[in-house]
Amino acid sequence: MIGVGMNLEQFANFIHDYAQRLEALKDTLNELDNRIGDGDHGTNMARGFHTAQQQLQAKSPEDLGAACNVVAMALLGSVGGASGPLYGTIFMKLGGALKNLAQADIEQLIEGLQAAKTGIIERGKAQFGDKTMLDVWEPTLEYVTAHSCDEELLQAVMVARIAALETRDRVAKKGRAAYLGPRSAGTCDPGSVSSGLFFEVLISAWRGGVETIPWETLVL
Amino acid sequence: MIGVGMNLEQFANFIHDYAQRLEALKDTLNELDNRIGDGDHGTNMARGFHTAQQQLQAKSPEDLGAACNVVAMALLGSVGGASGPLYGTIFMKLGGALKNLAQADIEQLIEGLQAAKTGIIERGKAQFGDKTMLDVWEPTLEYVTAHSCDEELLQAVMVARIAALETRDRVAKKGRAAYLGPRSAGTCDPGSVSSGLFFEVLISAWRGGVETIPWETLVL
Amino acid sequence: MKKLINDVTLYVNEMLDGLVAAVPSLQRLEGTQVIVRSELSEKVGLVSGGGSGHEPAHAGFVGKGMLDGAVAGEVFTSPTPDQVFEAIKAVNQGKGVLLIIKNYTGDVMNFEMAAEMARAEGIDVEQVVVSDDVAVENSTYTVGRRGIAGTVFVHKVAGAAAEAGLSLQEVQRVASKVVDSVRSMGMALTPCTVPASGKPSFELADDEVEIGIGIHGEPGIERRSIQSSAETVDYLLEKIIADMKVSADDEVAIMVNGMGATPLSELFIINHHVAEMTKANSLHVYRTLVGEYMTSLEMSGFSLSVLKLDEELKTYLDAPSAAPAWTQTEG
Amino acid sequence: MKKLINDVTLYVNEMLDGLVAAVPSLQRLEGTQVIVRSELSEKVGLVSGGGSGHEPAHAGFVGKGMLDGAVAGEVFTSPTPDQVFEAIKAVNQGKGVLLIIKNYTGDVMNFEMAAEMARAEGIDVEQVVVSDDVAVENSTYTVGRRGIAGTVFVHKVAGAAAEAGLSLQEVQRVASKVVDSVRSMGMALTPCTVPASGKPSFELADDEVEIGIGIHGEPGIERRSIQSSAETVDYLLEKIIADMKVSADDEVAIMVNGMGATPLSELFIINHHVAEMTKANSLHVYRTLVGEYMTSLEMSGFSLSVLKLDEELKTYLDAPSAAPAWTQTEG
Ligand SMILES: Nc1ncnc2c1ncn2[C@@H]1O[C@H](COP(=O)(O)OP(=O)(O)O)[C@@H](O)[C@H]1O
Ligand SMILES: Nc1ncnc2c1ncn2[C@@H]1O[C@H](COP(=O)(O)OP(=O)(O)O)[C@@H](O)[C@H]1O
Ligand SMILES: [Mg+2]
Ligand SMILES: [Mg+2]
Ligand SMILES: [Mg+2]
Ligand SMILES: [Mg+2]
Repeated sequence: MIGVGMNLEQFANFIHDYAQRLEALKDTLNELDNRIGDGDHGTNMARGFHTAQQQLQAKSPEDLGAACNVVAMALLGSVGGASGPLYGTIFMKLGGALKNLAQADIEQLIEGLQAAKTGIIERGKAQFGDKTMLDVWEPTLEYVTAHSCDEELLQAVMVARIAALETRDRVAKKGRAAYLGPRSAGTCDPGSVSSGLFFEVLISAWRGGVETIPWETLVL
Repeated sequence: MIGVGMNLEQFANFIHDYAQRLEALKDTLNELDNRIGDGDHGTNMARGFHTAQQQLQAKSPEDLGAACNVVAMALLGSVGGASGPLYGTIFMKLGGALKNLAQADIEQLIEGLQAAKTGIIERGKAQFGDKTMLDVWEPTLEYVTAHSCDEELLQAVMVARIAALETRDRVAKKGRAAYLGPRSAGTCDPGSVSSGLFFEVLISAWRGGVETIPWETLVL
Repeated sequence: MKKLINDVTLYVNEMLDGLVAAVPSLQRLEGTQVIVRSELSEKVGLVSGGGSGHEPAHAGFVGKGMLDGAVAGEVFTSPTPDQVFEAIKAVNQGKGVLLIIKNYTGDVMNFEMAAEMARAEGIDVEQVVVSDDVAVENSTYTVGRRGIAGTVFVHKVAGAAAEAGLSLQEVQRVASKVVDSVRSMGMALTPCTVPASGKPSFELADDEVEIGIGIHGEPGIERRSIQSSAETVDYLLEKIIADMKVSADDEVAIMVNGMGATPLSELFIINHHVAEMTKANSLHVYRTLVGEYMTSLEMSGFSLSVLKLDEELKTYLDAPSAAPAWTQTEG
Repeated sequence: MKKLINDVTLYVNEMLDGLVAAVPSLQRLEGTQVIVRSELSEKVGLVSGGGSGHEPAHAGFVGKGMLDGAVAGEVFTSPTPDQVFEAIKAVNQGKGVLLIIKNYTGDVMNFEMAAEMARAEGIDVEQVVVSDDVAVENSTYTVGRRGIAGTVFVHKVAGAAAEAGLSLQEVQRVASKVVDSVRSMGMALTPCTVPASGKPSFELADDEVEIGIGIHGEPGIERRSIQSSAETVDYLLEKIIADMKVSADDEVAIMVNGMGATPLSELFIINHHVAEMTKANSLHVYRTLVGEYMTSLEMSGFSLSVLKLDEELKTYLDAPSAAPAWTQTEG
């Protein structure tokens, strides 16, 4: 199955599955955010992607770019907090790259994800190592860009997973956890975990065959 | 030792001992008041009689009437709550009966206590059985009036003790506990316990030989 | 006991000094626990008070258009007669003084003794006793109802009447009208801890609440499982309205009073349903107060008060007041 | 979780409706979580906001002389850009709009996106970002300090400046001056519980406190044993003053802000010592606010804010405001 990619249906499945997994992981993400932030990251993400999925169903957009925009607007309008503008930006940038496409091949997808990552940096001004979701996006995208053939792609999920878990020992430099200073070390960054899950579900929608990561037991 | 009575020194000892015993019983009285009132009866009484004792020492009044008035004013000025005016009235009435006396015999004392009881009723408008300190004053004075010879007097302590404990099962009709309705049953009335202690310490100052009542274990 | 205090015996003293340090329009009578207006007007004087622990009551309601003096007792303990007497003397401008007393044995006895002292010195003193709490049965065999948050309406209306220049008897008449027209009831999610005792006033399981509480940490008349905000409002409001002579199209004022630890957001959620239910009962809500007016230290819970209005009460309720704890919301 | 609520998903919605039901001078923009003044004046518009759970902030500071609009997010979650945009459009009177933002990544990003939307529609929008919390180290490597209770001083002063007819740039200048001149720090005795999560934001032993907390139930920078009220004040005040350029005889305004569950009596006890210590530091306290201004649901604790004043700031601080949560104490 060379030329793996994504069509509208797969994208809708991706959003649907991500929303469901977020709902299931809500308490865990809240608990992580409780320890080093304000305890709402799970609630925020679940609310946002529930809305996104509903809007996607209601509006049935005609191409991937439009679908991404529907998701972006849903997130911007329902999440708030730090994750709202950040995940909103991700889908806005992705939408720009996938404009008018009914189907995207892997290069197009990676290009879109690169634009999304740049968007995160522009919005949040974080660097790799600041204990934010960028700590997952940076290495995962680097890997995907270098290893975009099908078999290797599966490994990207493992890269994202490790990257999310590696945020545990870091001291936060950006976001709410940064106020804790050294006390922020010892807990995985909630946004990194939701981003790790993002890549898990995304790659599963791309090509299938991804084993479900037991985030709850790994991060708590 | 016929003709038992009380002189100024004995009165001062009475106030001193009562203040000390109240301080020791403070938490117990607070706990009783906590269950059916607002939890301050111990604090109120300890504060009041501590002040009374200090004022008595500072002013060294010349006769029993004046001494009672010093105590009354100290209580009125430092207790507040329901017990302030009530115990204040008790000593004001007692002072009226013992006016200009350096020493009082048992009849004079009983007369003074009768006046004090009438004062409680006038101020508080309670009846016997309303679960107030009157539930102790009423039977104890009745007993003392009928059995004022020395040996029998000792028994008055037992009457007061039983009277205080018998308030436990009553439903309060006056005072803060009355607001609880049926829920006020099951706890001894704190003011009745402080009045029971009053008679114990008073009679001990009169004639000695009174065994210390373990109020704490009896009422909790 | 987890509190931001220093010495429990200095609790009231430091609180009163901290209050007058913040509010220049108030002063503390030296050597007393009495707070009076820095500038008194020539009118009938108004004195209220009670135990401490109900802040902003009572000193927070001292100011032009409300009280002239407030007497603070120890925490949850009514003040002593000599203190009340000092307050009466300080605010008396020759036109007499009205005492606004909440119906508790201690408060009534101590204030009445003070009134006797004042009258003995030739000061004209009258009193009203507030008894708005419908949780407590009112019968000749009992002590009568407690006075709770509805008292603040008495302060406001009587204060405006006095400011308007009414005589002592007239101010007393207006105050009594408020007493007759206001009903309240409260509930608690948690107890509170009196500093001097250091122990919670009662114990509640995680799913239990006390209904019909007083304002001194006393247990209520009933312990129940916690219900939703709306169900709780229904329960209290029904008891309150059943006890009032209100009929369709009557105008009322509402007070949603926090007991100390309830977030203002929850009080607004409560008021959301109160507004719906008063509407459903065809009552016109003329004015609503939401906030902390008569608290029980750090107790979590609230009370509802409903005041039936007429034109006279509306006028006095609307009149401006400079008391720091009175919030004037523009109509 | 013991709360007087109905449906957690309706928390903010019911709160906002309950608020406007009580305060006739405020209205809710239909279909939004935006509260605006019922009557707007022709002047620079002022919009603030943030997550809910800080009541009376921010809607309680909407009124003549303070804010024109406040945007409420979910509990402790900054509002979304579209909501802020609605507020900007509603209060804009052609003279531009100033956004008063507390320094949190989320708040800054969401308000800035809204500003971009508004500018795209030709509305003049400026912003100030409040960062008064000295608990957090300020360096170029970090996100900078948090905005906490000192924000209320910015609302007040900027509001008065706008009411006085100043231009957008001038109002921004005055607001920035307050941002530069105000420092705060807070502490908690207990955590709070966000309704949607249902769990306490942290756990503390009976003798522990968190020092240097934010206003979202976040843990602070340090956990310590509980100390007396006075010792706690000393600790916070020292950090605050060390960070300010104040010298002897400077005039300051003080805010003793309750986090939600701290009895007002304790806040006054705190202020008693604050008054002593400012005096000992030769600072002149021009005005003191004691109460709940910027809360964290039912958290117990407080924050201290010190604002260094000059003649301009004094004038605007003194100007009257009709915002329901602003307490005007007569001088
Ligand atoms: N400046 C930033 N750049 C990138 N990601 C950030 C930044 N600030 C915060 N984040 C991410 O956002 C997450 C928190 O999101 P959330 O809890 O929903 O918002 P809030 O912090 O406003 O409560 C963090 O775990 C982190 O991964
Ligand atoms: N009307 C009354 N007549 C006689 N005694 C009363 C009356 N009301 C209350 N008491 C007594 O006062 C006691 C409570 O005193 P205390 O707790 O000090 O005052 P408060 O009730 O004001 O807190 C009760 O236990 C009761 O014995
Ligand atoms: Mg968060
Ligand atoms: Mg008591
Ligand atoms: Mg008491
Ligand atoms: Mg948040």
